[in-house]
Amino acid sequence: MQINRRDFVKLLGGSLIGFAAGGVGEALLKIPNSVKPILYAGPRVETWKLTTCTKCPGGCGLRIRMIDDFPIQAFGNPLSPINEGGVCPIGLTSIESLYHPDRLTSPMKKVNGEFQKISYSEAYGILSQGLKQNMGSAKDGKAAFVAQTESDFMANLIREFMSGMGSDKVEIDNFSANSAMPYNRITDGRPDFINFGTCDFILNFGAQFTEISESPLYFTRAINEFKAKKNEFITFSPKLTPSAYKAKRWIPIAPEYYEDAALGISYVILKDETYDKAFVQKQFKDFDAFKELILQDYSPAAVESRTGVAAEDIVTIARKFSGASSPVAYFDESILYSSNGIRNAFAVIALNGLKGFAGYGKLKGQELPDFESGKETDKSKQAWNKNMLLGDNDVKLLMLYKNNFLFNSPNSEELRKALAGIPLVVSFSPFLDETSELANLIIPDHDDLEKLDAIALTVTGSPTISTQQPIVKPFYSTVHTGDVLVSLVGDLKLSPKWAYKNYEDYLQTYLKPVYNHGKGMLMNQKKPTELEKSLHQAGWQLASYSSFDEFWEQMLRYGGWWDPFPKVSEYKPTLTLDKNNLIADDNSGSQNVEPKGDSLRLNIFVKDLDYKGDMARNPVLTEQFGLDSNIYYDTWVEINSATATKLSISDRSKVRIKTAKGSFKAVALHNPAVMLTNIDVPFGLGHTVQGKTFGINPLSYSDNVFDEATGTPSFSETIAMIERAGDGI
Amino acid sequence: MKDRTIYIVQFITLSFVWILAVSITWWFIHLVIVASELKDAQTASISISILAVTIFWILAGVLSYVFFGLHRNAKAGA
Amino acid sequence: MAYQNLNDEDEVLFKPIYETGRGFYVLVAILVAIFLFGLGCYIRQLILGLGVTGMDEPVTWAFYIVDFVFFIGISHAGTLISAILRLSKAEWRRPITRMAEVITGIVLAIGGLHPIIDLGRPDRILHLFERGRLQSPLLWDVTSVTAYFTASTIYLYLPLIPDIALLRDRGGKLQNFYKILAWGYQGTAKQKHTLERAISILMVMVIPIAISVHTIIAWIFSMTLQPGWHSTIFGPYFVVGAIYSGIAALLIVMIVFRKAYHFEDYLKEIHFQYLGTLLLIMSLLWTYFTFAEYLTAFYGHEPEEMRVFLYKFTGGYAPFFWLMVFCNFLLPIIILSNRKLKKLPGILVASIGVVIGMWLERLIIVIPTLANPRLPYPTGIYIPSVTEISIFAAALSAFALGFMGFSKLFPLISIWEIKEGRLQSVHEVSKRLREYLPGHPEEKQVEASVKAEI
Amino acid sequence: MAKYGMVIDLNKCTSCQACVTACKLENNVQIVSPDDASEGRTMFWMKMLTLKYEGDYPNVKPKAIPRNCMQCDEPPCIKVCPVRATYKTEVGIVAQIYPQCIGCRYCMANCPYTVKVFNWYKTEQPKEVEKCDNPDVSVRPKGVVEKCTFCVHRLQIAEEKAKAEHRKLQEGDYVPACVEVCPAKAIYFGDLDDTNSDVSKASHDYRAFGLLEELGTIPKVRYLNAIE
Repeated sequence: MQINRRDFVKLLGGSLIGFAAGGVGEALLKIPNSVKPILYAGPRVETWKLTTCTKCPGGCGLRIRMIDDFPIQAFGNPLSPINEGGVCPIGLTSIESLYHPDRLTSPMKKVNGEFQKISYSEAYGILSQGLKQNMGSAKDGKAAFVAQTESDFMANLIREFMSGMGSDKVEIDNFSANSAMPYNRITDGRPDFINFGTCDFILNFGAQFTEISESPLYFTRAINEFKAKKNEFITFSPKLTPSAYKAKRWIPIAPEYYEDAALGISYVILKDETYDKAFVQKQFKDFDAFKELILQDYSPAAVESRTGVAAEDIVTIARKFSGASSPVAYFDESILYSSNGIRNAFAVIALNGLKGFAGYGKLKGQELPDFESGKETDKSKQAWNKNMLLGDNDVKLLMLYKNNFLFNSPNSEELRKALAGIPLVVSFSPFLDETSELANLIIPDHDDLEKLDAIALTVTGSPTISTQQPIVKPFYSTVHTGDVLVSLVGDLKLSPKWAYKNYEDYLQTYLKPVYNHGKGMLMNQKKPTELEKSLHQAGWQLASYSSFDEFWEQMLRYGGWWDPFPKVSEYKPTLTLDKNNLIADDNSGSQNVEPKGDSLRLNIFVKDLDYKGDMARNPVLTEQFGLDSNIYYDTWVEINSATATKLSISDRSKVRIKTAKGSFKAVALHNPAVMLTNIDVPFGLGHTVQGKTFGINPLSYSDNVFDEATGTPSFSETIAMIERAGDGI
Repeated sequence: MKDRTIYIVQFITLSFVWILAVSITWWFIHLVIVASELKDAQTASISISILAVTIFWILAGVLSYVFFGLHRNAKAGA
Repeated sequence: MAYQNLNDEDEVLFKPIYETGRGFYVLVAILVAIFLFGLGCYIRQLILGLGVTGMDEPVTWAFYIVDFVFFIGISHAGTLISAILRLSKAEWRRPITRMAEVITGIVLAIGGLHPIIDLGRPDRILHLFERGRLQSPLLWDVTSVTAYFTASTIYLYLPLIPDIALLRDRGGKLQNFYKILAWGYQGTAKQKHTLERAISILMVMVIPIAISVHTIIAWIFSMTLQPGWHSTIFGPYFVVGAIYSGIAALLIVMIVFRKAYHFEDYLKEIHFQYLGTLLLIMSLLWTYFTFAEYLTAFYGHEPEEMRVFLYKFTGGYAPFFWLMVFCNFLLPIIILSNRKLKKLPGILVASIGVVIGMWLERLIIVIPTLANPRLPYPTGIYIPSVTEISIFAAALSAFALGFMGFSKLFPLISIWEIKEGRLQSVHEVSKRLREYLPGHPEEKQVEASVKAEI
Repeated sequence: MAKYGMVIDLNKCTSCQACVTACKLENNVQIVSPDDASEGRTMFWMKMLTLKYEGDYPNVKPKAIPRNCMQCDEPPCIKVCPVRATYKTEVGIVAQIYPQCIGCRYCMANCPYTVKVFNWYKTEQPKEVEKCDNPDVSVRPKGVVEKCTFCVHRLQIAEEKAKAEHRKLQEGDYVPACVEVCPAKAIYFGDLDDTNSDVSKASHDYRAFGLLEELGTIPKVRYLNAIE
């Protein structure tokens, strides 16, 4: 073939065009690598699934948006009676832990200080071997269990498991159980809910209703409804939290003095004789001694001199309290965060007692699972807590479930040593944290989206059981801790009548009574109408299921069950309070410390974004943590502008804070709402594992002060000095 | 270089100014059309364009005036 | 080709074009190094994004915009001053105008690039042409800077033609280059007339364009709603500042090149005295504007305005503000109103002070407003990064390089204008002066006094 | 045409910041590196902002507002944009065109509310967040300005859905993510021109105010003062 010049040019031109087109085409169609997996992942089918958030005791319904069966977003379930479609930052980000690169993917054993992956059967073997060796009788418990779970069912399982192991060394950090503890000590149980609808005056002792409470989402709505009726609430707290500034008034006070404030108010009520005399005579054990004690020690003037709360304010508040038709003094777990926490709670209960517990409701006539059995056992004797690991040489096996107490407790150094002395430490945490890092064996739990659980809640006044269904199949070789415990009880024959196959089975037996009594409804329809209400009262069933299996299947699918029309009766408990409950034991000694001179009180505050101390794993929340202060990924210290001026500390300058345990640097922030005697440091930063080390954990600089009864650390009884940090930023 | 080449090069350089002026005019017309599409302030757009376009045309004109003036009035034979 | 001494009267003006010392090369090497470092920093910024700068929120405009305003301000040195001096027939302008015009050309090119350096997406610059919106002050700015650049380049070029012709006629290096640029100029009377006419048209045109450029830059700020920017006097205030910094920059350049190229005979003490007086006047004018600007803000006492005001007077930017007041007000007034200090070294110090002070003024206008948004966001203090500083240094060295490069191609002092002055002006001025005066003084008497003046 | 607006009831708002999180996740807003964050380059389309502290200690109260883009009816940002990378849609939403933006940041300088944020670097989300990226919203490239768009992609989805169901868009079909998740139901959203809508009624409440209204920007996000 002969190619002449013309052809050659044509050929050249053609190939050039082809080349150009190819190149350009490729450039046009070039898809960045970051987009490719999204584009080619699948048919992109959008589905929604309902489940429950178990990150806090609130039990909000979640609506999970899934693309090709992978969860990508979480929203609130509008049909859930608890959150009615709303959801908090923690709930919104709750799916991110599923994809977290730091998740533990399989059971691990520590060999020569290094973790080695092992099979589940091997891990199970080691654990059951250890348990066999450490079974014991009630008193010299060789096994201990420290857990943190908001699911009462899981908590109960752990208690049953441990009682089978013959040990009562169980601590379960559970917001509602902790709040109930003081009631269990001096009354016949706790009221199941507060009827905000009938209350007309609330005295709030340190509770962070809308942020950290038994159900922040429910309380947010309840407080707004309460305020919409022009009712007042007053908050006593060491920091101006949202619950304090949403209140009519904020009374700044250190947590140790809640007791004094409550009893000071009682003093005025007793003097005015405006208390509920009939109730007091009948239900108050040894009322006269109580009255004598109050009148002796808690005059408003005396309270003012101790606490700094103006006597005038105490008198006004007391008169408002006694004048209201159904007032309530409210507290929750946070009242325990001080050396006299339990006495604080007793004082508040006593104050309520003076008004006959008006405003409280108690659910009656419900065939609900008996969640209280575990708590009842704490009633008479001292509950065990993790601080008792110190100096306890009996414990040979410690089990940990999601409780990162080496981060959440000021005595972490001592606890760390105690842990080192325990031959077998088993962790069920799905992540490596400060505490599980020290374990010898880790059997990681599923992520929340992979597991089955349920949360029972009565705080709204409508008993609710929110169920968490497995949204996705487990990504890794993790095991549901409930399943492990259920099969351990069976295999080791820890309980004589044990017939459960797995955790699902265990849950179902608890929920059968709910099905059997036929009341309530699933979360698959809107709030019942008046017609439906009357039908229901006439004996009709709201529910749409006809067998337990159907009930169970639908319950998982719709995210739970609730009873919109519970039988409610007024709660009039018997108070076994005597004056000894309100006086500190001499040997424990009143820890009340007052800053003198230039020293200030180091008040550690907990933000709603991180009330469990595990926020650092969550990049979204960690960033948002600094939004208020505009100090990101670092610790700041809030100081009252007046105090700061006195100490010549300028806004946003570096300061050094010195406590008995050492000193740390932070950025000072002026804030007109900080107590004059306080410096406020946020809790949540300063992790040493999880790869995200920024900021300071203020607890490691605070004194080892605990509530003597519950072992809850005090967050505000450390004296600190603050000074300008000379050597720059 | 030959005088002829030099003249051509000079002429090309000069024509750049005209290209600039013409393209700026064209650009401004385009911008005014865009402004009307986007419902922007019309009077402002038009008055700015008129001002700018005039300036560039005058500049190009002055330069051409000099160019041709210099060449026309050169000494013969130089 | 080596330098030939043709024993021209103004031989010293030709000399730098043909003779280059070793110091020159050393300096060029240093400047090129600085420039390349800056260029490298910019390329890094292109690749990584604007994150490499020290800008943050809310200080989203910082060094680059400050430098932009500053450089465009300096550019008023030239064309505007030379046009005004030419228009007012100030005879002492002759050795000055060229340098002034060169400053304008180079600095405009550098300054005009700064907004592009500041862009987050310089690759999308064509969007300005495709979907530009004339109602945005940024487009006004693009237009006016382009127009000013074109006009001032032409205004630099036209008076250069006779000098290029001189260079062409001397023979030697770059024959063809000069031949092309000379446009066939031979100095005939008609050619001269054509040229002069064109120059006088441009002279008139350039003044409003120059004023509009800086007014529009001021409007970029004052068209916003931000406290400290939203001010009616910003246009004239910026223009005054621009001329002020321009004169200072011109003085520095003149003093430096007088020393380097031995122009002592051309740039005499009297030129510096005159320009120094002009600098003093501009200093007072600038002070007046500054005072008026801040007094109204202070007297009005709007909370948002006051936040910016106090940030400048007592807050984070107080050191810069008071340094600016010192550099722009106290220093030039002390030096320039004192007969003993108003000598070359004094004028140099004052000029450098003014240039620094004017840069600070731009800084103080741009950043405190952004650092104090209307809503109470917590903000820190803006600290420039290495990238921004080195790009600024690169811009300065590019300016120096450009100027030095120009001096190696063309005479820095307009030779034909000097010659013209020597041949015609003495006579012309004496004639003109006679016309000013009452009665009919003797010609010789006036000529003597004119000579004394020049 | 509807004119979408928002009213935030500060009496109900508890500063829980759920809107902040929801916005961040819904719109794939970048989580910047700790270094960048300390330089003040965090990106929040919705932000909690403490305007001031009212009263003297101890009777002191912060006035905190959730602050997103005010979606001004007379937006200063649009006026100055040289390339029309920001414009007002026919339903009144001030939208951004990311591929058009040249990154001059003039709009940021002219926004009296300082709501716009800039992509200083290329977006690199942490892995666990990236997996949860919302596929409805593009991830912005480096060097462009972004801000709250009233979740305009939700409007598109709602419109398409309504069209497929042969009906008109109803109130509640389209709400931004922050409105959907608000635990206190403190955010009203809807058509301001529809006199029957909750949002329109709320915007005429005696407690209603707009942020920096005096500038004449006519913000379509309004607030209801807390009742004292």
